[in-house]
Amino acid sequence: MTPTITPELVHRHGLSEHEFAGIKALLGREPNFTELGVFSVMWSEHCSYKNTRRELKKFPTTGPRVLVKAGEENAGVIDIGGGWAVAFKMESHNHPSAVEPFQGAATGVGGIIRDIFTMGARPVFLLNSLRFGPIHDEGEYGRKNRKLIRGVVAGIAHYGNCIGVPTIGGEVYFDESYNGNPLVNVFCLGILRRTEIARGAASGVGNAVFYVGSETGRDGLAGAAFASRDLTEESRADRPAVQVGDPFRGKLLLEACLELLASGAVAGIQDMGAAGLTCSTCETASRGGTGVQIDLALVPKREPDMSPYEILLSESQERMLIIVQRGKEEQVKRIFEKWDLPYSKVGTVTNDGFMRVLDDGSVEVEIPAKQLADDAPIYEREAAPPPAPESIDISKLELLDPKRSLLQLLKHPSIASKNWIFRQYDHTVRAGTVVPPGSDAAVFYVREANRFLAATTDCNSLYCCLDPREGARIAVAEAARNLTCSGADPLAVTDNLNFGNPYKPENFWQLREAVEGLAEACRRFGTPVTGGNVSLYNESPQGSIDPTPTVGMIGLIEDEAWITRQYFRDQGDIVFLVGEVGHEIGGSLYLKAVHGRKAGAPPRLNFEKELAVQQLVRELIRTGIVKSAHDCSEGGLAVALTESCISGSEKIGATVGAPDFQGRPDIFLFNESQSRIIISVAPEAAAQVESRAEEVGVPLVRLGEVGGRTLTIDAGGTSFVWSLDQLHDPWYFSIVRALAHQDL
Amino acid sequence: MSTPLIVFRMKLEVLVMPKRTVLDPQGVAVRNAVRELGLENVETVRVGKIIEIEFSAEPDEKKLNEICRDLLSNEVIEDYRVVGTTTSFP
Amino acid sequence: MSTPLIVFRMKLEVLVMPKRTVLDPQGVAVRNAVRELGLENVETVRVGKIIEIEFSAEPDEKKLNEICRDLLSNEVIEDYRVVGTTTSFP
Amino acid sequence: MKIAVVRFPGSNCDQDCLRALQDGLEVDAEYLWHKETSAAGYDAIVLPGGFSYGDYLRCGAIAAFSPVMRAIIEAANHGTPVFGVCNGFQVLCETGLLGGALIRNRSLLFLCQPVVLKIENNSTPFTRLLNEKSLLRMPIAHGEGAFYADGSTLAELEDNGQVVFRYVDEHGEATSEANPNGSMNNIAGICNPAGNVVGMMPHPDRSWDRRLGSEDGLQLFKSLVETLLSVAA
Ligand SMILES: Nc1ncnc2c1ncn2[C@@H]1O[C@H](COP(=O)(O)OP(=O)(O)O)[C@@H](O)[C@H]1O
Ligand SMILES: [Mg+2]
Repeated sequence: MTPTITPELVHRHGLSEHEFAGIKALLGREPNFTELGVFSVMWSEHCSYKNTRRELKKFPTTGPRVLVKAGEENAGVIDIGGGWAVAFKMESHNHPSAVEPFQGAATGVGGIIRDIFTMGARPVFLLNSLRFGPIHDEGEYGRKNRKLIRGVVAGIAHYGNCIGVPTIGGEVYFDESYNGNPLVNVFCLGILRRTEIARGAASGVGNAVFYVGSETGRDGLAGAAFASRDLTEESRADRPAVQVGDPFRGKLLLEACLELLASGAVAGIQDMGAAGLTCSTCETASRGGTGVQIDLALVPKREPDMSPYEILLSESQERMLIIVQRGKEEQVKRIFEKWDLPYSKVGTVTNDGFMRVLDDGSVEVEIPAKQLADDAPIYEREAAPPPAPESIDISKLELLDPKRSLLQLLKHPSIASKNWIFRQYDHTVRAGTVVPPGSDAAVFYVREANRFLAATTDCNSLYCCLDPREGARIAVAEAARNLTCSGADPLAVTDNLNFGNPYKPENFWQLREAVEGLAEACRRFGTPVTGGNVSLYNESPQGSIDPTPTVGMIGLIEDEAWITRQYFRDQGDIVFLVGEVGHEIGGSLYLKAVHGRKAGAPPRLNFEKELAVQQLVRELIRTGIVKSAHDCSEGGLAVALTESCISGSEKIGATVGAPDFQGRPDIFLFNESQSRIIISVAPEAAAQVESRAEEVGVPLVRLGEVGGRTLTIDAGGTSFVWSLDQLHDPWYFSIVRALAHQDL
Repeated sequence: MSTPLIVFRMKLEVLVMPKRTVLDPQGVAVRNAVRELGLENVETVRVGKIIEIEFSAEPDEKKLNEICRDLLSNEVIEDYRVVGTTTSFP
Repeated sequence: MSTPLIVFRMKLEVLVMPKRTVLDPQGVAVRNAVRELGLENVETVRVGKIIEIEFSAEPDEKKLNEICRDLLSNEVIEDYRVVGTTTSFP
Repeated sequence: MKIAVVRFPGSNCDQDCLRALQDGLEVDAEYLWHKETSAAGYDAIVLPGGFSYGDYLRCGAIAAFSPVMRAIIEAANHGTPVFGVCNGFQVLCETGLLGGALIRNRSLLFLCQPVVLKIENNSTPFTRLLNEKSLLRMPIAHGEGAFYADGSTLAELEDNGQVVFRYVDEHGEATSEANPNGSMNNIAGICNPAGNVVGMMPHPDRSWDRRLGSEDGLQLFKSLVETLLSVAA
């Protein structure tokens, strides 16, 4: 029995009256139940970006290296020279991970990997950007958050490790605003020859349409619509059947598809991600300027008695749609059989522009594909700034013992070592990881292309909460700075916009501010945005999450000798701060973690200054004199220096200070002013650093010297001494200890 | 001769199985392997967990159920049952 | 009215348990967690597997036993038993 | 001379092993598909790491029954050198070519980290270029790598010198802290009584290239090639 279409049913499908009228006009009739389902997922926020598309247009998307632009295909493609290119993208799996952290995160990894090999690229590494509520708390949320982080990390490890793509970096932050609504953004990069980019178009009328991969079940029914709603207790109850990832099938599918693409038998290829069969059929038809006709009776199914609605909207994992060149069907079948994959010829490419779905011969769905895929209504939501954040009067800020404050900061899980997490990720498979997790950016040797790539993800959402535009600009700058510190030239960006419900004017305002901030910064750094993802409706019972426009950035290191790490290496080396001592304390982690205040204006970014600092550090690295480079971010100078001392395999101390500094020691130690990089060089190279900085007009502070078993910092006349062990213990074990004991 | 000490021992088994509606990739892989090895009549396989628990005193039933639901199984994707011991592993 | 098709279905469960002599870190972790959660009287926990198999025809017994011994369990570390189905998962 | 690198469904270090041989040593090596029923024509066989059959049921259990393994067992019994790395080691234990089993890491977590290994037996085809007691550095990456054997099997392995690699600290001591996963006697790798079949959990296939921070793994592949050359000579 198919339900009759009532206003109530339309509403439950998340479609407005206006949208429903549009559907009727488009079809020239009432849609049936299955068609209503098809529209509801394709016109959901998740698939259509109806509330954000206008904003996304603000990003710079072109550049000399861009081969496939944002929005054209499943992922953007960038030229890295020598005939090689990379496809990369970031995607979120926030809502599924909130409901079932292990499977939610695992299927997120599976999904982004499919997006990359759909482009014809072999996935070579993964990054992940995570946000959780606090994990050290005793209460209800503390327990929940610990369960979430254990599940998410295990899920990412499960999928990535099994499929054999190393997870070489990422970031994790903790803040109350993510209580119960974690963010799980995963990034994948793949390598391909620049002439062999695969397309997701249904080209060639008469070509066969093949379905390959796992059988379709009732999993994740209408997950795209689910992701386009607030996460509430009720939504947890009416959630779709959880999608379970099968990295083993994922691996077979990956190998089979790459073999297939190399065989020249494929006219078009598209993964079935959100909105499964629905999205892949209408999108390929739309891109090809063709139509697609399939028959659901031919679709491999896991469960009996599935309705057309269920089959079309299922989000079962590890499935692909493949358009096969005429005459090559047998060759394609042999490859599927070799890899033991279920497959079926489900339809053909047509010339009438329709997405037509038959149910054992009788027409069930008939919708113009292009309009369905591309003509969802576009909205401009109302935007209004939230109340300005509380300002900070430094003179009224209590001066606490800075010695203790640093230990407190090191113990804060946003700063503490993430070893508990990245040890669970296989980061050495594929024998290419040159700089593993634990330095500013990961560096990977892409053997196929004989190229060194650096990659990072960044976003300080505390800044974004206080000033989304500035926070977004800084996210881009910080990503570029991380790449610079590792010796790379920034190339391009993928982003993941994580925000709350866009119908709340302050959320939409935050989103717009952040997009404009990202766009401006990407222009200034010459790093086009080649793709990304939007995740809205991130709400916990206490309200919206802090705006989190995560930036994933990749860079190229031309010469192996330039690869640079963040930790000090040799006794006697001279430590410089490239940039100024700084003073800005608003939005700092010091204020939040030590004084319990999420307040003030975040630091201001000056592009000229930032570009000059990065330029100088890259240049110095290329002269071969830089032994370590580390950017100053959360926790300021003191935390950055600590990390340079203790994050390498051998700990080494330093004695530093800025003789000219006058003022409060906590400001000196913990301010988060931007455009600062700590480098170390051999004593004989110090003069060269000084004269070069002077020539290009970049401020430089000679901080001191590497060596000894303590970190000793002179902060405005007072000297503070920490033993290396004293620093190492809270930093290294904070997260390990929080998660060591199983709780509910 | 000393009299043997009588020790209270109660054994329970918690059986946890993936829900039928949820994909069980392990079950699929095992089914295929079992078929290859010559049992072609295998239709479906599901792989679950047994958690064998020995108590030295009768456990609190409410608590036990809570633990089964929240710790030993995952209600989003699994069903569980508690049975008195039916197997006799050494 | 059509007569219902009668389909042969036979369900077996293979229960696999780590040997008592083999360290079962998962069992220990679960025991500790269960104790912390308030069931202090837990003495030991072992975590094993249930493999639920449905056949569409009576399986060859010899073959079945072979598969249980060689594939479904590893005699170096595990014991197994085959039982007719005792649980009733949906 | 030709060396086979077996590909099971779910192998994911197949390429790393092949490259270690082809790029690291420039020897003739090629993939051997799991559905093949013969391993003839190969002078040595490498079973790579990964998640054969998704590691479902038990690591290596399903792969142990693949057609190619029947052929490899026969070749091994005739003296062909067989090298199992990580998942390959697990497969070898499951087939019974090697004793013992690999169970869940003591921490219950997957672990990816560098380790130090001590060579305990330098008479296998894979260790003959190394000095006994010399130390090698390479990564591990596994969730089920704790070596287990019952008392008599363990005693036999130790007495026969079948323990090839042990996890040790910087000073070569087999301490409990140096044991990453809870392996009995810190065992990281063993061989069969004849010495031609060797399995190890750590990854020489990820430490054959200077860029990866260690070239120690290359020594093992080099030893194999040396052995094969000396047999041929
Ligand atoms: N934040 C963003 N910035 C830039 N491009 C974006 C962003 N979000 C989505 N896009 C682009 O929009 C297109 C469609 O989104 P996509 O995530 O691919 O949908 P799907 O989930 O179906 O794969 C992609 O090309 C994607 O890169
Ligand atoms: Mg996509």
